[in-house]
Amino acid sequence: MDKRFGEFGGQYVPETLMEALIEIEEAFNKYSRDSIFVKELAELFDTVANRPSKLYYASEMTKDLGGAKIYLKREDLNHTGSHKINNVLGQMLLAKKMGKKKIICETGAGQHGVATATIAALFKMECHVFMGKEDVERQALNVFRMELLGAKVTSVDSGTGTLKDAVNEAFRQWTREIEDTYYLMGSVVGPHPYPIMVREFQKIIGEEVRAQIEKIEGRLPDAIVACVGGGSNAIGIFHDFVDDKKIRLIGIEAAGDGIDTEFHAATISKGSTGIFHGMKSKFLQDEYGKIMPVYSMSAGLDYPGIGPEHAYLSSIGRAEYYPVNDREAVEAFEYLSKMEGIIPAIESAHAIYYTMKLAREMGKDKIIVVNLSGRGDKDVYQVARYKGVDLDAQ
Amino acid sequence: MDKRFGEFGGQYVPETLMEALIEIEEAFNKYSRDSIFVKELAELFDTVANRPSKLYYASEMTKDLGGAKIYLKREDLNHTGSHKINNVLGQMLLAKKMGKKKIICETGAGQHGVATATIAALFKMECHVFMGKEDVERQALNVFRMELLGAKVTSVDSGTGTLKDAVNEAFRQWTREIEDTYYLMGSVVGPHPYPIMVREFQKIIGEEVRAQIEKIEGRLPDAIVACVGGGSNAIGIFHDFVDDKKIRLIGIEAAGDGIDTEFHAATISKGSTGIFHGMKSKFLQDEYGKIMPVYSMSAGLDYPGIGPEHAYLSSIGRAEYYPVNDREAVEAFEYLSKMEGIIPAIESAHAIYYTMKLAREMGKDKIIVVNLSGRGDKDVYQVARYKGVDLDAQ
Amino acid sequence: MHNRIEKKFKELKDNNQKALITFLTAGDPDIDTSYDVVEQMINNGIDILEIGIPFSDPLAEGPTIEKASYRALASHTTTDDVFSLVKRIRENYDLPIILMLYVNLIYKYGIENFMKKCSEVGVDGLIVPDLPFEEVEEVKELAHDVNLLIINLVAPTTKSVRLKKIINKSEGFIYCVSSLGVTGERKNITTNLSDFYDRLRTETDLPLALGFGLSNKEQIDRLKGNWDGYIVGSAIVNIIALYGKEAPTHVGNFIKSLKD
Amino acid sequence: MHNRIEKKFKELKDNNQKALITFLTAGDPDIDTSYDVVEQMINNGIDILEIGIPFSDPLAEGPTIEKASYRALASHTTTDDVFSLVKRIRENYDLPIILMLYVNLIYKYGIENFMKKCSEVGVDGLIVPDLPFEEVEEVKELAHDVNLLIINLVAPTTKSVRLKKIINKSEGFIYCVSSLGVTGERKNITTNLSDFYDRLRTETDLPLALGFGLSNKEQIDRLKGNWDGYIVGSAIVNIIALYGKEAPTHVGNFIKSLKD
Ligand SMILES: Cc1ncc(COP(=O)(O)O)c(C=O)c1O
Ligand SMILES: Cc1ncc(COP(=O)(O)O)c(C=O)c1O
Repeated sequence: MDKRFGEFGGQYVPETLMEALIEIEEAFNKYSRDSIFVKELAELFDTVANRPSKLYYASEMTKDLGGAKIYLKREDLNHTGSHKINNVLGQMLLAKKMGKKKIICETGAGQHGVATATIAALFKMECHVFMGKEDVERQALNVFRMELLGAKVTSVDSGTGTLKDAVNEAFRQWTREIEDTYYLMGSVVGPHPYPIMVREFQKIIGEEVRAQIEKIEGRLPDAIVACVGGGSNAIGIFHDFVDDKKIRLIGIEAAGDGIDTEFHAATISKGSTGIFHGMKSKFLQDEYGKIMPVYSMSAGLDYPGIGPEHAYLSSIGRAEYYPVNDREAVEAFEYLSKMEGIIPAIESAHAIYYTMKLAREMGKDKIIVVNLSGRGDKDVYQVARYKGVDLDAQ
Repeated sequence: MDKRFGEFGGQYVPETLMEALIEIEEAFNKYSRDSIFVKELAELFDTVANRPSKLYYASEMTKDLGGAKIYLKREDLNHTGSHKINNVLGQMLLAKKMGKKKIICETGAGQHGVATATIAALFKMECHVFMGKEDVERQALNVFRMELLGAKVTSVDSGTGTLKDAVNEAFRQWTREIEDTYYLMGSVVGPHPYPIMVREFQKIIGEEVRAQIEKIEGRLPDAIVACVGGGSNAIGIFHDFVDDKKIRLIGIEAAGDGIDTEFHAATISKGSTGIFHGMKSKFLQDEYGKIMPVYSMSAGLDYPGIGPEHAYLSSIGRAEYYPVNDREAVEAFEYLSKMEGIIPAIESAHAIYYTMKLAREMGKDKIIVVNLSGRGDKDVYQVARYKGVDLDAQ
Repeated sequence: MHNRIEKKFKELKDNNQKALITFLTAGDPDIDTSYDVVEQMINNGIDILEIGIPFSDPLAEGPTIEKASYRALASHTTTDDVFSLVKRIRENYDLPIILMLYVNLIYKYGIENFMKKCSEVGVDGLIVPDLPFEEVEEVKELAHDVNLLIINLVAPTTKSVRLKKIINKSEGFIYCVSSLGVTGERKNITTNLSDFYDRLRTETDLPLALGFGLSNKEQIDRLKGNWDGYIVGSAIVNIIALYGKEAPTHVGNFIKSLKD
Repeated sequence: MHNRIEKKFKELKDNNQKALITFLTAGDPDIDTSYDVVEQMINNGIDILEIGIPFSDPLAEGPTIEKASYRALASHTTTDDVFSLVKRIRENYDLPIILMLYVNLIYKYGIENFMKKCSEVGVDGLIVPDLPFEEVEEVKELAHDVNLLIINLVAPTTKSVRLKKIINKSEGFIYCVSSLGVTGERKNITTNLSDFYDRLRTETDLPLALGFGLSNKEQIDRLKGNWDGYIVGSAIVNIIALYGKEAPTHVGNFIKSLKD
């Protein structure tokens, strides 16, 4: 299997982890071609993940914006409330086939942690989740969900106390118990084979979109929009369309307070090539290669890197990446809630905001599909706080 | 249309409301037979509610309990997270056809309020939700969800500050603006035609179960279990099976601290016939007919009455009703989370608990279907508090 | 014939007078005070007395009477206590007495029992806000057995077809709801009351009494022209809420101001 | 030939001695203190010096060295500051100097530039914990251009097939990770170290240095028998954390205790 997307990707990890990665790669190679595995996974997608997720015509939004027709891919209606479950089912099934009994993972918004804890409970695996201290605070609901599901949640207060530090700590823990533990990476990041493997488990999103939009509209969309943290929901919906060159593939990064401030997480817009977390990709870093603290109100996008395949798609011009800031994301969060009665994850709200702009610019004969990667229940407290509402006082 | 189920039901409301009820009844009669309405509703069930909901084989639970096969009807995976959306779509479509522009409703757990606010947003209706003060506190997440969706939420502190008081206040408000407002009742309670109408919009649950279980098992289940607040999710799953006399229909009431204490909401177990909230049914009341304060940690079951059709099904022995207390519900809440990776609504957890007992008593050749009426994200704070975990300190 | 209510309206009509019907919640703040309030009302010239039995969930009431209900329940007032109150009043006074109560209180007492008790203590009529015309029969039959009237309500929203039916079956007088909403004082009554009156009058010769929201003499004077009676409730309950055990003389003064 | 590292190991072997390799994070708590610590180490007889360049995300380190990294960054230590430090040491001492750093620091500096700079200031080798054998080529070629060695790591988990490959391409010495996990002191090392040593020794004649978790003389004495060198890191960093600017003499004493 090719370890790289152009120059990006690779396997930059401590020696202690190398054999484990090789073992995973071999297992993935074997099982992803194994018809029983493929069938079992398809069944889990159906019965556990609640797939296929609907492709929803956002008629009110479309009418209100007056431009392109907007469809929402409803990953928010998956079990546990986001696209993360697809990848978790794939990797957990693999881990089980590999005979592993313990799972560790990192989580940002907590959606990956919840999905992992959920499937670990179902598969009777021990589960240990690492989450940045700051994220533990802003996503308290998800922390207790994980604990309820039987997972151990470790709050990571080193570094900036966010997603990247959770990854660091999860890697550290993995080296300590490498022999019986599977690291279940939550996005298309990290060393090979994760970026490819996670993509393979997420590409169902785009495959479903193709069938659904063909059925509803009799044709493919003109643009596909998704938010990008590590990039798994974006790759998931892009992948099946990469060869349909006429379709614009658009990834939206978190601009936090704005890309002209120090407080953002807009990796493609403002980053440069580097090597971190096991991969060569784009990162927000200083002139010496120190990884920069990043900021977004969205815990799931608050990451200084991006999956190597996105770095590649960007470098060859196949996909475009734009920043959307906190204020705009909150605006879209409220807009979609009031317009369609759908509360999006604050991560997904970034993609919604860009779609609002894009739809207005495109003709009524055009079609945009947005990946609604998750639901926003986990974010209402934080948005309330952002807007100055004190919920505890209510 | 018959206003009664045996002696139960009727239309006991102030004169100010009578014409409105008649108008609703007429509209319901007309539209429920109108093929366009039926088609539009079916489409909304599909595109908005995310129907059909899956029938999930709880293999881990079945294995662990060692008795009957357990299936969960996954209403928790509906948009907005519970069965309430079915009824809301039906009534909101009706209200729209009737030319109404304003919706009011009561809510207990907040799930009905969230569903109503959601569809009001989509349908561009003004929405006003009444919620008991105590429920506002224990379901804070849902309060902000409703507000985000553009609804006005009024906290009701009269009486016991729970669901019944929210109903009182919603009725009062309705009389003030009866001419342009539609009261969207959240369960199979209240004056005719609500109990029938809500049942008709919820019976899709049982209809789907019939088709699904026939397909999976080639036969009908032996028992169907659902929690009962007002009784809409229970009637929804029971209705299609009422004539299949061999199938046990089991409703689970909230026993709060226990039915031998003063703090419970077990209407059938401990109540008597009375007339309240527009209907003749069973109520928890004192010797003079004063409605008793009730208690359950579950806001959605914390109601001193029950839908008249349940009172009837109980009186003729067609359905059985049993109490499950707070402690047991919390046990089931945690059990299902850890066993299947599904966090149930605390309401639904009551039905799960009874199923755990029932499954053990039934042979492996038997089948139980439980209505998983909602998801438990809204309840994790409260369960944490119940268990003595201080989430704010985390 | 004849029930005291019917006699009273005939008598007033003969003298070209309007009926002043006043309301209080029994047991607010306690039963003895209620008795004293009633005496003050009677001594200051009310024509008909309406006594509310407290209920846990008075959903047709605005906050004023709702709170009175809670206060009366807090002093443990039961339906039987209200019967005792009526009995004590009846021992001394002959004016018509109407009970206002929610249907569950009747139902749970046993409808027949309830009517027998009403008759024993001297109740003349019942107003049951959550017992609309469509559901009234069962109760009405047993009420008639003991010469008790059930007073129907009509509202501005009541449409002609039903209005006719209700009026045809009405007795004693018709309780005409002045405007939409629950009980309580209102600054402005927005219903076109003279149209409302005309609609009713073309259908019936029964006395028409106006209620909901009447709070002072000027308001009543303005409306007086047409209606055969007016019902004052929340305004009195407010005085009781304000003065508690000291309320009787204040209520007396208020009634006097209405009569002047 | 020959690089200082190779020469040092040959010299020690000839004298039947083991290499004492010691680590510190440059700039912890500041660059001047680091220089003084280094002098104390050298004056007390260390054989090889390993200097860590601070990094924002030292994911192969345990909390001890991780915090040292943060302290060094807090005093604004950059890669160029570390080069200056090496230069200053080299002006006075000739022992082998190895830089320990994360690959991104090399990559972002520009690999070729970085190597040139190393050579200018007198660095002899690099340890890059997140640059495994599979990814090392690109860096290694440019390192060799300036006679710089890249030290490979092997772990107890490293399987035979890869072990052979790694060893075949190793140079200078092999950094043998004593047990699973990140850097840091360990009470017990659970790996069967003599098996580990034997596995390695059958494959190569290169010097084998043991690292990760060595914290005191007894521990080192117990292991001394086989290995050609031992690397002490966290134990020193802990002293620096404790004494800050006063650390140099304390570190000196500690090194002396190891040598006694
Ligand atoms: C709902 C949701 N969307 C998007 C993301 C970002 O991750 P990715 O870019 O891998 O899809 C997250 C991460 O937590 C998430 O929870
Ligand atoms: C998830 C859930 N289940 C059950 C109920 C109880 O209502 P019903 O008995 O009408 O289904 C509620 C009410 O809020 C609910 O939210």
